[in-house]
Amino acid sequence: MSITSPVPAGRHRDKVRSSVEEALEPLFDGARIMVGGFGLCGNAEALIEGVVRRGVRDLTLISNNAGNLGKGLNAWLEAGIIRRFIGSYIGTNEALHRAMAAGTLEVEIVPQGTFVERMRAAGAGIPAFFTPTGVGTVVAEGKETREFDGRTFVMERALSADFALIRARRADAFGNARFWRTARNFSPIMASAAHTTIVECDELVALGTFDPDDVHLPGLFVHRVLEVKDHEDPFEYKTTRQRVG
Amino acid sequence: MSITSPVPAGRHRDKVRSSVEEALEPLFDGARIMVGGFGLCGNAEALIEGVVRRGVRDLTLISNNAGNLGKGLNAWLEAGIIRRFIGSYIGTNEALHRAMAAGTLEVEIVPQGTFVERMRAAGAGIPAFFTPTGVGTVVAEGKETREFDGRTFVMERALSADFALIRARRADAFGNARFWRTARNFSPIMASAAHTTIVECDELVALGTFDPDDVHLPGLFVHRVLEVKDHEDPFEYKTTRQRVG
Amino acid sequence: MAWTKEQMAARAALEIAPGSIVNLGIGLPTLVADYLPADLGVWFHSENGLLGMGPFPLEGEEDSQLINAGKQTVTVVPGGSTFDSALSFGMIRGGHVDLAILGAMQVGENGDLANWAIPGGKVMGIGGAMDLASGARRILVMTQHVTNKGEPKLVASCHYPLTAPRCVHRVISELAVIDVTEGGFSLVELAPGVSLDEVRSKTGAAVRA
Amino acid sequence: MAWTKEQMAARAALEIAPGSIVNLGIGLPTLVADYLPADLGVWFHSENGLLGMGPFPLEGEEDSQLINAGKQTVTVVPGGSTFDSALSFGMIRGGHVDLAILGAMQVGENGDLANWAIPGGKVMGIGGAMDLASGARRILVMTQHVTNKGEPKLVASCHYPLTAPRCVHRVISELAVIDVTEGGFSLVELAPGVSLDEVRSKTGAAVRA
Repeated sequence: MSITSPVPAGRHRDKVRSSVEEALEPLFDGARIMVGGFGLCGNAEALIEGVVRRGVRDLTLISNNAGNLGKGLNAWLEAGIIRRFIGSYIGTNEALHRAMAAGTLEVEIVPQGTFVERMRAAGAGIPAFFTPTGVGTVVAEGKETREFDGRTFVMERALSADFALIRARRADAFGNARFWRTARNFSPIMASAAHTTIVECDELVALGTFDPDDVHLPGLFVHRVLEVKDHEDPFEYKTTRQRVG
Repeated sequence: MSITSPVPAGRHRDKVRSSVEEALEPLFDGARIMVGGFGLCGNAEALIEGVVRRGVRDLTLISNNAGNLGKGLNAWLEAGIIRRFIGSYIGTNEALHRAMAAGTLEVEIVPQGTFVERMRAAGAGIPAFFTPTGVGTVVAEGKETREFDGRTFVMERALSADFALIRARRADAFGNARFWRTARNFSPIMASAAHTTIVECDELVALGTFDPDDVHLPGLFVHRVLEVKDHEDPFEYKTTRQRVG
Repeated sequence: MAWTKEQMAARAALEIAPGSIVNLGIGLPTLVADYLPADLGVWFHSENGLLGMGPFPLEGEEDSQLINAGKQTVTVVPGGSTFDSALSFGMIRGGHVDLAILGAMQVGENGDLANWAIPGGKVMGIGGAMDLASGARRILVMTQHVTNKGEPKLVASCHYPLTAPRCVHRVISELAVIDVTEGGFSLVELAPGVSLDEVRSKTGAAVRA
Repeated sequence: MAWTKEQMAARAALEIAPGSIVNLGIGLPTLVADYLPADLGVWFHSENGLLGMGPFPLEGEEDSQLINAGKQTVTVVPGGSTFDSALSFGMIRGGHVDLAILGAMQVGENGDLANWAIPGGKVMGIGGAMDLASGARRILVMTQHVTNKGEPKLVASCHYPLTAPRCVHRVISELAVIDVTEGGFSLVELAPGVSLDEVRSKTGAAVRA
């Protein structure tokens, strides 16, 4: 028997990469890149730094924030490699305010729930959905609105990307990953919405280490895995309470 | 200071119930009830039996299957308490085939992915979404279709319920729950889509037993919790392989 | 005498029903948690993916990966859970959060809320504000009654960009507690020593008493 | 000589790329797993919420809460994971499943698939068939070439209710491997001893060779 149209090998074996450079090899100019994390919490720090060295430009950055306090994704802003930013919050991000003021960056600000739901939709094969968020505000301007059961909703479109750069606490060679506490945030959703998902983990573990019931991100959504043992894990605002007694 | 319009007490304390009867007390005739489980796997067996004794009728049952082999939800069909069934699969369910043939039951068959996505939408405040599933088939008849990026999709509406009856392996007093293996299936999604979610667990554990990262169903989606120590957990098809060597 | 910020927080705490799910906005609303009896059975939701948020950690116990929506280090109480942002905002949009306490730049007498942008000012972003304002079951606003320049924040009609229309149920300022009703602003109570006239003079719309 | 079911399964196994995600439909397609080299790096997805499905369990090791979409007891391989049905169908609809091998009642020469209902027959339900047929990246059909009554299952146009339009890429029957192309059915290979004439006589549409 011969197969006349052999299927190409799938992307779900040999995912482990040994360097940031190797992990980021498929990036290209003009790529749309999702980066997980809420502020500086849960950032893929080594991959973020690596992208600047990689030398790609004209990127669309899709991330809730774009760094802060000169850290994290601020490096991309300072390197001038972002053409467009899609996210939900700017706040005290001076690097972002400067880039916006300089007119070197297009910025699309999206309500945070809509932001993540659009990515979840992309990952789940849903091209569009209706949400109450943003109705009667600038967010709904130019978009289709519609009544269901007497309430008005706005139609939002799926948001996908070429790459997702994800930070996990632990991952295995198939790309199954677990996150720690609130470092999970957008990461598993972005992994589902990107063509190529690259996971940077603190610890690479053997297949079978995770209980099947406790995999936060099934490896099916992951295409490249890199172990990075040391992370800065910066605090954005270190707040404490007094010890009583 | 006085509060002139005091807010009513919330539903998120004192959730633990000590009997099936007490857990099912709020049910009413004509209720829409979601029941978790894939076939007989992951059924809330005690609650399902209890509903028949509870004496409510004209129910809408929303469940992937409606029992099988005379077990599980077959009891509701045999008691004649279901007026309408919304699910995805009938298969060899003779009780359901009989009820359909007798004309005593309205049946709405939905593709399984659309079924769960409609419930997920209800739980997540999304009134409608577009999906490729069912386009060009009877499923899309009478529904709005629409092109996005050159492909046709059908609009589906959210599916909610008055109650969800859910089986978990372990739960705590807030209703945080964990499931075992493929018994998870529709259950956490149904819990989010129902006004009142009642969880039947094999084991009630102390608050704080679960690692925060490993809660499959946050207690926010749960309103009543009941411990039921003994379950039949029937096999639908017990298949095995030969031991080699 | 107008309420201090702490007194405003204590007053807002009385709005929280036992056994409810509450999201506290960044800034002033964050203070409210300190004024809740421990046995109230209230669960704090933080939209970055945390239910059962506890107080700030003790010094030396901070975890950079356990933060609230204001990016401050927090703790998680027994029974708390973490989850991804899609589920977290599903909780909000799906009506599973009973109460959100939010800050405001302007509140309209029809309940419109503006709290994310000032025309001509720096854009700070939207974050979770629009989802909370349109998704939580009840919206309580905590705000100073007037701006730093003395302009009313409770107005006949918001001219700042809206966060969500007709969403605010009640406002707590340093001067008064005011409901948004079909007929506009309606006084619920005055801070001690504050007169209705003072409230009216500092409000940009009629206040029924 | 036509292929046996086992030979069909072995032939279908050759269609599975190393390192791919595969969903096997209920019935005939289930057999395919037995013919895959262990080191192929293939992950089986079962739409009831399991990725990394392993073989049937040994006797005495069955778990009623670990089943496949056919409700048969199965196992989970190291690196496997379980999840809820919303995520499971998100995987399917979102194009994360590389290949689905499905049964068929009819396949149209334009790639239409009918595999869930016969007009006038008992309705068995839809299950995950429509999601798989419209969501998986590649659809391989495994089917007997004709019905029990000898009627062709590969037809010019399906008259049974469709599962999904224009979704089938390739068909493996006991007689042949046939592609669906722009120009209709196109022969890929014949089972040993089966003639093109036999295939053509048992097919309800033209078969290009």
